[in-house]
Amino acid sequence: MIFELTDEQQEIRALARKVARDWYAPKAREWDANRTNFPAAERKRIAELGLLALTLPEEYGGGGRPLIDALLVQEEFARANPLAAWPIFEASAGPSRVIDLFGTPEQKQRFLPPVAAGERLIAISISEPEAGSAATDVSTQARVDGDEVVINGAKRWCSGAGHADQYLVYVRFGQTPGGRGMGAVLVDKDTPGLSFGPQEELMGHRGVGSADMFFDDVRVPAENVIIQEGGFGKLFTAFSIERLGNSTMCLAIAQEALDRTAAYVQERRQFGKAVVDFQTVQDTLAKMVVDVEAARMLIWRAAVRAGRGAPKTLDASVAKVYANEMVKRVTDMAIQLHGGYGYAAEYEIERMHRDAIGWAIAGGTPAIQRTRIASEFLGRRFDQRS
Amino acid sequence: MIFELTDEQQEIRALARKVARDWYAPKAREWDANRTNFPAAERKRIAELGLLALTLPEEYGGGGRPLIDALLVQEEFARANPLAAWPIFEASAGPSRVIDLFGTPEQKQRFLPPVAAGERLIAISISEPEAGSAATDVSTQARVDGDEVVINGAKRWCSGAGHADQYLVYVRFGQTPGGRGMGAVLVDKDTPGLSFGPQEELMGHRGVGSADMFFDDVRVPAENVIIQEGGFGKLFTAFSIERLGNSTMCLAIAQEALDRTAAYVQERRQFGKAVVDFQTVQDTLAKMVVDVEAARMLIWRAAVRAGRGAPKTLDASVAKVYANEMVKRVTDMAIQLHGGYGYAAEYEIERMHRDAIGWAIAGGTPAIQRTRIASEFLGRRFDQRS
Amino acid sequence: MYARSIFEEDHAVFRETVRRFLTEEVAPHLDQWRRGGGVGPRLWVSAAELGLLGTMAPEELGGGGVDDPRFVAMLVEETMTAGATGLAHLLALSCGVCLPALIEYASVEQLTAWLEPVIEGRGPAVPVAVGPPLEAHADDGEWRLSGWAPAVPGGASAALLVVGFSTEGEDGVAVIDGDRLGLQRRSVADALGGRDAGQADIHFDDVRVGPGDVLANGETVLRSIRRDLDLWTAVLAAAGALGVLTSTVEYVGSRRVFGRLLAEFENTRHRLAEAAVLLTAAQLIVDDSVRARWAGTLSAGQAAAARITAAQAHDEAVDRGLQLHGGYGYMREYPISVAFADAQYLRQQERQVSDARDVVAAGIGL
Amino acid sequence: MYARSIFEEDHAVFRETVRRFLTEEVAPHLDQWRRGGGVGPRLWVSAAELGLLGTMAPEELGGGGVDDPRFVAMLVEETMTAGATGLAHLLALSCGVCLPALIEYASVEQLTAWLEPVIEGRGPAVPVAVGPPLEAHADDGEWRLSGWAPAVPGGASAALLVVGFSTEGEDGVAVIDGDRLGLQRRSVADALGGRDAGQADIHFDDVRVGPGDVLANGETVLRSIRRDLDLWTAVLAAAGALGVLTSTVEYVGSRRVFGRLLAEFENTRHRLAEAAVLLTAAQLIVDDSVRARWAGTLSAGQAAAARITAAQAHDEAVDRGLQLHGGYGYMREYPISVAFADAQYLRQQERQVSDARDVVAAGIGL
Repeated sequence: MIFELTDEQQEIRALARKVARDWYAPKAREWDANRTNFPAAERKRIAELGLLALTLPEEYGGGGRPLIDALLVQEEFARANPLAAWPIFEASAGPSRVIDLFGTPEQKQRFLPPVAAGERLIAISISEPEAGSAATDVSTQARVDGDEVVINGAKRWCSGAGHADQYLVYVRFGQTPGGRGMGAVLVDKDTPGLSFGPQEELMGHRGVGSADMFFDDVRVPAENVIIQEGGFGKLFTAFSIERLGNSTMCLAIAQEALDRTAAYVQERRQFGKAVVDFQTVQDTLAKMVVDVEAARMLIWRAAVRAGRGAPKTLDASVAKVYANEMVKRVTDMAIQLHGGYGYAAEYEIERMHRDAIGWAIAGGTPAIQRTRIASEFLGRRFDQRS
Repeated sequence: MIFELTDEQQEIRALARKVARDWYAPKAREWDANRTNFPAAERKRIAELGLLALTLPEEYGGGGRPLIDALLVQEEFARANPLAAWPIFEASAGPSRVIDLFGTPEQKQRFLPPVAAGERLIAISISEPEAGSAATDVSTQARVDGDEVVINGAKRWCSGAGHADQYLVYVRFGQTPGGRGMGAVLVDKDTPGLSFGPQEELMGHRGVGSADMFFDDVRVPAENVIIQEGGFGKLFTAFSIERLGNSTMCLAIAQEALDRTAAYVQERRQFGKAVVDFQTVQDTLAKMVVDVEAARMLIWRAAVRAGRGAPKTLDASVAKVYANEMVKRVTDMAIQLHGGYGYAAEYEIERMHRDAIGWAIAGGTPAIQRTRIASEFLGRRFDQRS
Repeated sequence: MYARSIFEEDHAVFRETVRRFLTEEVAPHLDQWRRGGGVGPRLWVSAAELGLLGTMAPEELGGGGVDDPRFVAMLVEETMTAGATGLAHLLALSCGVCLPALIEYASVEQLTAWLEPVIEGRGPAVPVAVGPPLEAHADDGEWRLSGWAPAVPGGASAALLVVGFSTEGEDGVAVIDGDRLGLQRRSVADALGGRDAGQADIHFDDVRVGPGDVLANGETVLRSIRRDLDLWTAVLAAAGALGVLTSTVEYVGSRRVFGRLLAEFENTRHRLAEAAVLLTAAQLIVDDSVRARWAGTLSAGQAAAARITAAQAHDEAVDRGLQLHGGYGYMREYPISVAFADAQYLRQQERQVSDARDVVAAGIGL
Repeated sequence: MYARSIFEEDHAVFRETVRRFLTEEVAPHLDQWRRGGGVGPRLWVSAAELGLLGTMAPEELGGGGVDDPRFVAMLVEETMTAGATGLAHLLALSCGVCLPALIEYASVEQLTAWLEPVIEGRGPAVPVAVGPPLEAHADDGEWRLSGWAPAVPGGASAALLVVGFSTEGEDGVAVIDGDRLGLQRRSVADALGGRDAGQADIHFDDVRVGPGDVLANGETVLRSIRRDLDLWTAVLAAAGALGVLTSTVEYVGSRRVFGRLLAEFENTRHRLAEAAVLLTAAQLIVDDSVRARWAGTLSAGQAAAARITAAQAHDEAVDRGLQLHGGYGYMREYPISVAFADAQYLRQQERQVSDARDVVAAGIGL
C-alpha cells in the first residue's frame, strides 16, 4: 500500500488549484445568486489546460489518465466553485465515460473529441416522475424503426437539462420490465420532438440547470444507441463511476467548509478570546477533520482501485453514502462554528450546505446505497418489490 | 497511491488468520470468563511462527518489517481472540517499540531479543491516580543515585501489571513540571520495592491483567533509563504508535462483530423470513460495513505512512478517535441485530462490546484525541490549564 | 399518537379566529412576502383589528388582558402550520418575548408609550442584540449605542426594538422606536429561509438613549428575555416539526416506488417513527414549559432544554422529510424545501443569542 | 433543573417506607445477590410484609386497593436509585406489568388463586415470551406449550409466569405456577448486567395448560402487557439515567485533571448538558405516560415513544458517565461500571419483546 500522491498527481493538483482559485473562486457567490450557467468559453479554457477530460483516452483528446487523477482535479475546482467542477465531473466521471467504456470505436470517435475539447457538454438523463430511486422502472420508450430509434416519454431531474448539448438518455426497449429491458441512447439537444420544461429553482446546484425533458417521437440514428437492450450491467457500472464524482463533490465542499471554518474560528473573537479557544469549538473542528479524512480515504480507495475502469459497486456505494452524510454533517458544523454568520450568504457556508443537501438526493440516496452495500457485502439480492 | 496489500502481506495475513482461528478462537470465551492470562508458552509459539515482533529489527530477532504488517497480524489475532493479540501489540506497537526507536544499541541488544523470542513481555506504565488524561502530570519520581535510579510513586491502570516481566515506567526526574521533566525507565517485575495491588476486575480486556503498581525506593541500574529527562517528544511519539495498536484492536473487534452478525442475520429467521430480509437490518448492516471500512482506511493510512517509524500525531489521533467510537457503534449495532441473543455470552458479541468500551478509555479518550487533532490541524497549542 | 392537553375550550375558539385570519390575510400574500422582503404593513393592521397582537397586554392599554401565554402559543403554532415561519417568528418575538418583558418590567409611563403602536398594528416589537449585547458608552446620564446586529427578524419593519447593551460590564435594555435617528437598516436580500420575516442588519451609529428609554434591572430583564426566546423558539420548532412530519406521512402514503407505497417500506416507517418519537418528547417539554411560564415557574434551564429538544425534533423531521421526498425535496417550490430553509433560519436565529448547552449546564449545577 | 410534578403527598409518605426497606433489606445484600444469581426469597417476604407488592390489587385479596400506578413508580424508581436494577426490574414486571393485567383480565376465581402467592411474597410474577410467543398445540381442550424463553428476569425464582403463546395464528396468555411440571429453568450464570434479577432460560417441555390457566381475550391482554412493558421499561430507564447523571455531576465536581476540576471543562459541561436535556425530555414523557396509564388513556404508540426516549437518555447518560470517569469507569467495582452493564441488560430485555419503532409507526398511521 502507498498512500501518497505521485509527483505528477501533485503537479496536476497544484495546477488545478491555482486555476480554480484564481479564476473561479471569485465568481462562486455571484454565479450561485444569479443561477448563471457555466460559460462555454470557460469550459474550453479548462480543456485547453488539459484538466477537463483526464480520464478519456488520449486518442480522443483526453488525458488517458486514471479516475483518481480526474477526481483530484474535480475536487480542487469544486472547492473553489462547484459549478466550475461540473463539466469536469461530466467529462471524466459522467456520461462521457459511459461512451468511453461501452461505446463502439465509431461512437467514441464521433462523440468524445468534442467533449474533450470542451466544445460539447453531455448530460445524463435517467430519472422520471415515477422512476427516481427505482431506476429500473424507467418507462421512456425507445422503438427501433429501420436505422432510427424513436423515443417517447418524459424525464425529470436531469442535471444540465436545457443547457447541455447532448443527453445520454436511459430508455426501455420494447416491453421487457426491469433493468433487462433498458439501454441508453445519445440525443442531441435540438432533435425535433425533444422539448424542455421550465428551469427548476433548486435549493442548490444553481447554474447547473435542471428541467423536465419531454420526448415526443424523437428520432435519432440507430448508431446513437450507446448501450443496447440488455446492457443492464453496463448501465449500473456507469452509476458506480458517477457515484465517485458525486462523492468528490461532497469531499470538496466539506474540505472547503472545514478550511474556511478553521480560518474563521482563529480570526474571530468572543468573550475576550479567540473562538477557537473554546473547547467545544476545538471538539467540533476535530470532528470535521476526522469526518473529511474518512470520506477522502474511502473515495480515494474506490477510485484508485478502479484504475482506468469503473470502481467496484461496493467500494463506490460505501464512499458515496459516507461522503453524502459526511458533507451534511460537516457543513452543518461549519454553520454552527460560524455563529451569527453561518447563514450569511457572503460567507458561502450556506451555499455549501445547500449544495451538500443535493448530493445526498442525487445519484441514489443513502438509504438506497445502504441496501446496495448490504446486498454486495452479503452477495445476496434483496427484492424491494415484496 | 496503491490500496492493495502486497503478496507478502497477504501471505502473512493468511498465516496469522489460520493460526488465530485454529488455536485461539476456540479459547476466547473460556479465557474471558476465567480472566485467564495469556500463557507464556503460547507467546513463544507465536514468536516461533515469526508473528510476534514483526516491527522489531531483524538483528534483535524481530521481523524488520513496517508497522502495517504487524497491525495486519494483530488484527487477525484480535478478531479471533483479543487476548492472543495482546503480546503482538506490546511487542510491535507498544513499549518494545519505544526501546527500538529511542534506546541505545546496548539497551536494544539487552532488552529486545527476549521480547522477540516471546520469552519476555514488557508492559507500559504511564497513568497514575492523579494523572490519567493529563499524562504530563505524572508524579512518580526518579532520582539518579550514582549509577542507579531510585523510583518512588504509584501507577494505576497498567495493563499487564502483575503479569508482564518488565515495565516501561514513565517517571519524573527532578522537579521540572510538565512533559519536559519526564522520562522512561525499564523496571524488572521482581525488583525489590516494586509491589502490585490486587488484580482489578475490569469490565473487559480480561486476562490482560491490570493493577496498581507501587514503587518504594525501587532501584534499577542507570542503563535502564530508556528516555532521559527532556525526552518529551519521544514519550509522545511512543503514544502515536500505541494509538494505532489500540485502533487496530478496535478494527478487529468491529470486523469480527460485523462478520458474525452478517452470518447470524442470514441464518436466523423471524416472522417467516430471514432476519436479513428486513430493510432496517440491511440498513444497519450497511452502516456497520461503512463504519468498519472508514476506520480501516484511516488506520492503514496512518500506519503505512509511518513505514518503520512512528506515525504522525495527526494521523494517529484521527485513526484512534474514529476507531474508538466506531467500535462502540458497531458492536452496539451487532447486539441489536442479534436480537434476543446479543447479550448471551455464548455469542461473544457482548464480550466484544465490553472490550470495545475499554479501548475508548485507554490511550487517551476521544475527547482528548479531538483536542490533539484540532491542535495539530491548526498548528496551535491549547492550554488545558486555563 | 400523543394527545396534547395544553389547550382548552377558549383556545379552541381563538383558533378559529386565527385560522380565518391566516386564510384571508396571510395565505394569499405569503409568496409575495417571501419574494419581496417580508410581511407588509397591512398584515399588522389586520392582525391588530382582530385583537391578535396584544392578548397578554392590559385591557386599559388596548390589550386582551389575558395573562395566558397559550393564546400566543395558539397564534404562533397555527401560523407555523400555515407555512409562514417568518411571520410566526415575528409574532412569537413580539407577543411572546417582548410584550411580556415590557409588561413585567417597564414603568407605567413607559408601557403606555410603547405598547400602543405594537398593539395597534404599526409593526412588531423585536429583540435586538440580546445575546452578545451592543457596546454602549455612558454619557451625561444618557447612553450612546454603537455596533451592529445581523439579520434581525422584522428588522426592516419593526415598530419597537428591544435592545440589549452593555456599558462597563453592566448589561441594560433600551426600548427604541424602529424609526429612531441613527439606525441604519439594511435588508437581507438573499436570506435562504424565514424570508417572510423580512430580516435586516441593523447598524447603530451612535444612537442616544435616555433614562426614559431604558428598563430598570437590565440584567434581570435580559435573562428573562433570553429564557423566553428559548421557550418561543421551542414552540416554533415543535410546531414546524409537526407540520413537516404530517405532510411527509401524507406524502409517503401516496407516492409509489418499486411498485409499492413508500409508506410500506420499513426504512420509511422506522425513520418517520424515530422522528415522531423526537417530536412527541419535544411537544411534551414545550407544553410543560408553556404551562410553567404561565405559572411563573419556568427556569432558564428548562427553557433551554426545550429549545434543544425541539430543535432536534425539527431538524430531524425536516431532514427525513427532505430525504423521503427525493428530488422533489430539492425543488424550492415544494413546501418541504421551504420548510428545510425555514428550519435553518430558526436554528441560525437561536445561535445568535446563546449556546443553550451553557444554560442547561448551569441549570444542573455545572 | 426540571421539577417533577407527578408525585403527591401520599407518594412522599410511601417513599419513606420504600427507602427504609431499601436501606434495611436490599442494600446489605445487593452484592451477594449480584454474585449469587439474584435476590433471595427473604426479600419477597419482607417486601410483602410492608405491603409493597400489591398496592394495586383489590383489598379483599390482600392488596392495597389503590388504583394508582404512581406508587409502583415510586417503588421502582427508588429501587433503581439504590442501584438494584435487577430488583427494580422484577418489581416493575410484577407490580407494574403482570398484576394489573391479571386484575383487569382474569376471572375472579383465577385472580384469587394467582394473586395470593405474589402478594404474600412467594416471588414475583414475570412475563415470559410476550414478544414472539411460544408455540402451542391445542389438544382436547388444553394447550401444550413448547419452546424456550431466554434470559427471563426472575426466571429462577418467579412465583408466577405470565406466558404468551400462539396456536394456529391465534395468540393467548397462560398463567402458570413457577414450579409447574415440564418447566426447566437454567440460570444465566454469566449475565453482564441486571444480575440481581436472577435471569434464567426457561424451557417449556410440553407443558399442559387448561382453560383455567388461560386468560380470556389473549390478543388484547398481550397488547396491554406489551404496552405496559414499554411503559415500565421507560420508568426504569429514566430513573437509571437520573441516577447516573447525578453521580457523574458529583464526580466531575470533585475530580481534578490538568489542575482543574473536571466540571470546569467546557467539554464536560456540554456533554452532561446534552445528557440532561435528553433526561428532561424522557422524564416528561415518562411521567405523562404514567399519568395516562392511570387515566386509562395510554396508547401503545406513546408508551413505545417513552421507551425509546428514555432508553436513549439512559444510554447517553451511561456512556458519557463512563467516558468522564475515565479508567474508573472500566472497573467493575465502580457504580458507573455496574450502571453501564445494567443499562445494557435493560436494552436487551426490551429488544426481546419488540422493535418499538414498529409500534410508533403504527401509532402515526404507517
